[in-house]
Amino acid sequence: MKRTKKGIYQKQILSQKNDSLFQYMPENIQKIKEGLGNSNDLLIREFVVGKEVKRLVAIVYTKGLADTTAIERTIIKPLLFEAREIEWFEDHTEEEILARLQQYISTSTLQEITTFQDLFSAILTGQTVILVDGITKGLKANTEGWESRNVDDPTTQSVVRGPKEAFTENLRTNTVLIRRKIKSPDLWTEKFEIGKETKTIVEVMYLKGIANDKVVQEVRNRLNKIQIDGIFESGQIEEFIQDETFTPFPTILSSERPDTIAAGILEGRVAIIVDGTPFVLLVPALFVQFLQSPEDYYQRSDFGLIRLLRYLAAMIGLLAPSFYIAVTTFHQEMLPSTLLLSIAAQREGVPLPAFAEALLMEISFEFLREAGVRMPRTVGQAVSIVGALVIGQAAVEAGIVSGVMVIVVSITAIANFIFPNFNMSIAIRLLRFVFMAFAASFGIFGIVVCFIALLLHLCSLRSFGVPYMSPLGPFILEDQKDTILRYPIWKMKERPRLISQRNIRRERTSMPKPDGRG
Amino acid sequence: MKMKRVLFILILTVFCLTASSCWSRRELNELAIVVGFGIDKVGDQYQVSLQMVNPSEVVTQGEGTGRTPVIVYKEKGKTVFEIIRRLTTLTPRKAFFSHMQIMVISEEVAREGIKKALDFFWRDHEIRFDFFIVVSRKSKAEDVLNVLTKLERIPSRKLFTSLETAERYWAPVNAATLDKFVRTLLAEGIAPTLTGISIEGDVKEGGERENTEDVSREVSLKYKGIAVFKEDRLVGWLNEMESKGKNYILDNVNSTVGSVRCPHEEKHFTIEVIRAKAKVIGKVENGKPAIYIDQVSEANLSEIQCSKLDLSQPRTIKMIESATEQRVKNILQSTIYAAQKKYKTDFLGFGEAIRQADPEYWSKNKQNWQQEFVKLPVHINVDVNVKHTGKVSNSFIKEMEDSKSEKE
Amino acid sequence: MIAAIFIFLSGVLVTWIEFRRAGRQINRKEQILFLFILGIGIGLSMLKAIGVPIPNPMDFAIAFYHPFYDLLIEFFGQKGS
Amino acid sequence: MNQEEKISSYQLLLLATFFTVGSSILELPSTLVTIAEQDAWIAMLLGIAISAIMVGLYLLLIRQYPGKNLHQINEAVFGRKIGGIVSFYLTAMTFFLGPPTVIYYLGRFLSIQIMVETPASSTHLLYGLLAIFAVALGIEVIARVAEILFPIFFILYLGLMLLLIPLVEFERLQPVFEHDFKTLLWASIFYVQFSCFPIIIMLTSFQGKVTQQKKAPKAFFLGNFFGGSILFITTLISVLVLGKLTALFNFPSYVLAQKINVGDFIQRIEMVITVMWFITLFFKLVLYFDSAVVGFAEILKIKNHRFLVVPLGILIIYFSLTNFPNDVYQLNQDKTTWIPHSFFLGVLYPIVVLIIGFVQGKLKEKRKGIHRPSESKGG
Repeated sequence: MKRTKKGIYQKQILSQKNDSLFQYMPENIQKIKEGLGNSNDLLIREFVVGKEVKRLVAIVYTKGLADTTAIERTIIKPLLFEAREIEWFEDHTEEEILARLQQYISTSTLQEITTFQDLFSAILTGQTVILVDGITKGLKANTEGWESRNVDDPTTQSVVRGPKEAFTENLRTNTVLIRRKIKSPDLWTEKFEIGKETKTIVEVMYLKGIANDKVVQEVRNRLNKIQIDGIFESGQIEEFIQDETFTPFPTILSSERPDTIAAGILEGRVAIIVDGTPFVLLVPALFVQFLQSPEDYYQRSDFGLIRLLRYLAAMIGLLAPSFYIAVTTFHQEMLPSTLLLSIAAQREGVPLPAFAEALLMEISFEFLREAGVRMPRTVGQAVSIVGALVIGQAAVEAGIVSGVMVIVVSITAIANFIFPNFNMSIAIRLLRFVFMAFAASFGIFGIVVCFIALLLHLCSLRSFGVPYMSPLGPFILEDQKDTILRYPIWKMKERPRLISQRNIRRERTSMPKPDGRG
Repeated sequence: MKMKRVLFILILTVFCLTASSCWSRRELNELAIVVGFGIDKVGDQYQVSLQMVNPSEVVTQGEGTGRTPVIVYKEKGKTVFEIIRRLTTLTPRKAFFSHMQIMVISEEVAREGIKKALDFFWRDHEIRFDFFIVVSRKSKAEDVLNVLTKLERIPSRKLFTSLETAERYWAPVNAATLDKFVRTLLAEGIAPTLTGISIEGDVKEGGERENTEDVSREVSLKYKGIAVFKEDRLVGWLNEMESKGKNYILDNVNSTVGSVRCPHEEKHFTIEVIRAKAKVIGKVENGKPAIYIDQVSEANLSEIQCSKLDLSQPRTIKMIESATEQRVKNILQSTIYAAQKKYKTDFLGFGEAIRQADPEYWSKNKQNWQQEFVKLPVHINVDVNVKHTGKVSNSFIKEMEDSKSEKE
Repeated sequence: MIAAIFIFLSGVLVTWIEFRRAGRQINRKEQILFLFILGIGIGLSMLKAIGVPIPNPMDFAIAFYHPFYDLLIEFFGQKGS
Repeated sequence: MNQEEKISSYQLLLLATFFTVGSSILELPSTLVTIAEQDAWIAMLLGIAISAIMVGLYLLLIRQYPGKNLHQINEAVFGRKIGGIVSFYLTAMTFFLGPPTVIYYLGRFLSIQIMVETPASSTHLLYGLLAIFAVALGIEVIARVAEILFPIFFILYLGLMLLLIPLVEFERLQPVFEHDFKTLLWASIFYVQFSCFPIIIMLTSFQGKVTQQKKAPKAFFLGNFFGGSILFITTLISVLVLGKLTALFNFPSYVLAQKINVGDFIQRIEMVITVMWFITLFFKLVLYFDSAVVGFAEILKIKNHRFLVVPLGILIIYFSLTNFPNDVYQLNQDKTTWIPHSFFLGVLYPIVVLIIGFVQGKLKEKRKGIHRPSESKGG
C-alpha cells in the first residue's frame, strides 16, 4: 500500500549518499557516522551472531525517534539470545543470510535496503536498520515511536454536541481517527514525502469510486510539484496547492475535527493529512462550507436555521462599520428623525470624522484581539480588562468616539466570532477595512460597487476546478438542501453535485416512520 | 488570472486618490437639522424662518446646559433657495432638510398664492415628502415657529405628531403632505385644502423658555379650521363643522366624535364614528351633471345625557341612528354650501368625480366648470349603523331620573 | 495638467500590465489594435483634461438619426412629447 | 484557460431579466405616465406584447443559425465584406450610444439625488472600472454573480412592492382607456426601445456558450418576459400610488420608496431601491460592454478578445463623460438617436436577415435538389 514517491530533486541532492552499501561493516559504519556528522543521537550497536560461523551484525537507529523498549524486545533480545543458534555457512548467498536473520526478528514489517539513501531515511524516520557484515544489503524494521500528544478536545472548532476528539500531530493517529469513522475498503490513502530536508510525510485520503478522479489526479500533480526544503504545517502545503494566491478567501478547508474531515471524504472530497500538525486539509472547499459547523448536522434539522444567523453575521461583520459610515456621512435622511437626533447628540463634540472614528476603533479592537491570542494565557485577562475599559467607557467619556460607534464595533466584533472557521473570519476582517474606505468616499454607492466587485472576485475563484461559490452561483437546486438551510438528513439523498460527479446517490431511505404508526 | 489582481489594485489606487477629497461628505455634527420651515411675506420679499434642533439639548442623558432645544433663524430675500443659502451667514452649520417635520405658510402668503414658494421643495434632493404643510391663521409663520412647547421638546415635532393623531381621532383637520397638496393642485376638478394653525395666548411670551416651565402659562399652538384654496390662493376658512363635512365627503375620516341633540329634550348624546366610508359618484344624465354622495358609517354610542331614551329597546337605537343621520346630513350640506356658494371653489372633488364618470363630457365642459359647479345638484344619502353602547346599556343618569320619577 | 499627466501614466501602466500578463501569447496585430484603441481613449481624455475643445461625436449621431426620428414622430402624430 | 466559457439556461434567463429591467426600473414610469397618464400600465402591457413578438423573432434567428452569434450570422447572410460592414455599424453604434448612456444615467442619478457635490468623473470612473473588471473576468463569472444577486434583488423588490400596497388607491387608474391606441403605442415604444430591441445584442454574448442549447431560446424569452413583468408591476404601482405626479419626477420609484412607512419602523428605505437599481444597471452596462468586446473581436478577427476590454472600457468612461453636456441634451439625444437606432437594430435588421436567410435557404435547397440531393449538411 505504501508507495514512496520521490521527486527528481531528491535524487540530485542525495547523490553522494546514494551509493549502495559496502560489504565491509566498518566502512558502512564510518559512512553512516560521516553522513550524519557524528550526531549524538545516533546509536549503533554491534553483535556477534552465529553458532559455528560468526558474523558481525549491527543495528542502527536514532535515539528518541525509535521506540527503545520495542527495539530491545523485538530486535536486541532475539539477536542476543536466540540468534546465537543460527547456523551460517560460508557459501550462503546474501538472500539466504538475510532470510535466516529475518526469522528471528519479531517486528511487524521488515524490508530490505540496499542504498545509503534508504538507510538514512529509515534511520531519520525512527526505523531501525540492521546490517550484516559481508553483504551489501541491510534490513529495516519499523520501530517508530516518539513522544506525542494524546487525542484531545478540539481547541479551535468546539461544539456543544458531537464528537470531542481532535487530530494530533501524529499522522498515523490521524489516519486512524478517520479510518475508525469510515470502515470501507474504498478508503484509500496515498503517501507523499515532501520537503528536501524535513521529509514530511503527507498522506492523501479519499473514497475510491466516490471522489472525483480528476480532483485526485490534480491533488497528486500539485503535491508532486512542490519543491521546498521544509514543511511544518498544512498551511504551507495549502499555499502551494491552492488555486489562487492573491485572495483573502481560503479555497482549502482545514479542520482539526475528524468528523468534519470524514464527512467531507464521504461527500467525495479529498483529505490531505500532513505529519506534524493536527490540521487536516480538505479539497475542494467551497465558500458555503466555511459557514457550516459540524454541529449543524448533529442538532435537530430545524435548528439548521442557525446557519442563516451565520450568513447574517457574515454580512454584519463585513458591512456594519461601513454602513454606519455611509449613513452618518452621506445618507442622514435614511435614519428615523429620533434616531438621527440621538446619534447627532452623541457625535456633538467628537473631533474626528466618522471614518477616522471607525478606523480608530476597529484598529484598536484588532490590536486587542491579536494581543489576546498571542499573550500568555495568564496575562490575557488583564488585556481584556484594559481593552474593555479603553475601548468602551474611557473613549466615550473622553469624547473621542461616540457611543454608537462603540456599539457598532462591538456588534461587528461579535459577528466576527461566529464563524466556525477561523480562515473565513480573517478574510472578512480584512475586507471590512476596504469596505469602510469605499463607504467613506462614495457612501452606499461605494459599498454596492465594492460588494459587486467582491462577488465577481468570489465567483471567479475555483477550488480544484469547482466553482467556489457553488451551489449559489452556479445555482444548483438539489444542493440547496444543505447550503443556507439544512434539510432533514433523510431528505439529502444526493451528494454535492460538483464535488462527486459519479455515484451521486447517498442511498438512503425515505422518512423513517416509527412502527405501528403506518 | 493575474489580471484580476492587478485590476483590483488599480481600482484601489483610484479610490485612494478620490477618497482624499470625499466631496459629498457631511459629518453629523456639521449639520443643522431643520425641523420646521416658515414662509412669511415682508414687503414684496419672502421671509424664511428655519427652526433648527440643538441635538444635545433634546437628547439629554445628564442635565442640559439650559439652552433652548431649538433655534429659529430668519432671513429675507427674493427666492426661497437664495434665502436658505444666505442663512449660512447666520447659522454656524449647513442646514439639512431631510428631517423636516412641518412647514408653516403664513395666511398672507397663502392668500397671494403659494406655488412660487413651493418649487424649491419640489426640486431639492434633500426634501422628502413626509412633512405636513399648515397655514398659520392670523399670525406670522415665524411666530408659530417661535413658540416653545411643553410635552415635546421640539415644537415642530409636536405639531407633526399632534396633527397625525388629530387626523386619526378627530376629523376636522387635514394633514396634507407636499405631494398630496401638489397632486390636488394639479388635478383638474379638485382644489387643495390645508389645515390652519393659530397661536393661543400672547405671541411674545411663546418664545421664552419659561413657557416650557410654567404649567399655567397659556401660550400654545392649536389647529383650527381648514383653509380652502382656489388654485394656489387661499380664499377662506372652513369652520369646524364644515371641515368635518369636508373630510366626511372626501373619505378622510378614520374616527371622529360628534354630539347629537337628543330627541324630545335639550340634552345631547355623543356618537363615536369607528369607520366611515363615503363615495362621491358623478353622473351625467341627459347632459346634466349631478353628484351623488353615499355616506355609510359605523358608530358606537359613547356618551349619553338623555333621560327619556331607553337603551334596552331596539327602537331607541333606530331613533338614535336617524337623529345621527340627520345630523351628519346637516354637516355635509353645510360643507357643500360652503363650497358652492360661500367660496365657489371645488375642494370636494366633484369635478374629478364627473371626469371619472364621463371623460367626454368633462373634456367638453371643463372650461366653464366654474359656472357648472356652483349650480351642481348634490344628492346626499347617509346611513349610520350604531353597533355598541359601551360597557353599560342604560346610563346611570336615566336610572336616577327613573327612580326620581318613581318616587314622585 | 496634472490630471492629463495622471491619465497618461495610467495608460502606460495599463499597457505595461497587459503586455506583461499576456507575455508571448499576443500577436503583433493584437498589440497594435490594443495600442491604437487605448491611444484614442487616453489621447481624448488627456485633451479633455487639458481643456482642448473636442467636437462631440454625439452631435453627428443626432444629425444622422434625426430624419428617421422625424419620420417616426410624423407616423405617431406626437409633437414635442 | 477561459476558452470554454459555459453558462446555463437559468443563468441566461437571469441575465435577460436584468438586461430588460436595466435602468428602466427607476425611470420608465415617469416617461410612460408623461405620455399615457393613468393608462401607462396599459402601454406597458402593450410593450410586453410587442417585445414578446420581437423576441420571438430573435428566436427564429437563433433557430435558423444555431450556435452562431450575431456577427457570424451576418457573415453567413451578407458575405464577408458587407457582413463585416453591417456588423461594424451595429456594434460601433451600439457601443457608442449604449454603455456611455447607462453610466451617464448612474452619474445623473447620483448627482441629483444622493451625492450632489461629487464630480461625475469619479463616479463614472468607479463604475466603469467595475464594468471593466467584470468583463475581463468573462460572461461566465458575470452569470454566476447574476445568480447570487438575483434572489437579493427579487426579495428586495417584492418587499418594496408589498409595503407599497397600503398606499394604493384604485381611483387613480380611472378613467381607463382615456387615450387612443396610437398614444399608447408611442408610450410603449419607450419601453421596448430600452428593454426589448437592444436585447438582440445579447445574442453576441451567449450564442454558442449555453450548455443546454435547446433550452436557451425559452430561457431568453422568459427572461425578457419576466423583466417586463417586473417593470409592469412597478409602473402599475407607481400609477396607483403617485398617480399623475409620476410624470413630474425624474425617478418616480425612488419617490415611491420614500413614501413607505410601516409603523414608524420601516421607513426612509429609499436606499433599497437605489441599491436594486445599481445592480440592474450594472448588468445592463456589463452586457452591452461584453457584447461590444466580443463583437469587435469577431469583426477584427481576434481570438483573444480579453485584450480589448481595457481600451474599450476607457473609451466608454470617456464617452460617458463627454457625450452629454447636460440632462436636457441627453433626454433629447435619447429620443432622437436611440429610438431610431434601436429600431434599426431590433426590428429592421433581424427582419432583413431573416428574409435574406430564408430566400438563400430556398435557393440552396433548389440547387441542391437538382444537382446533389445527397449533400444536406452544407450551409
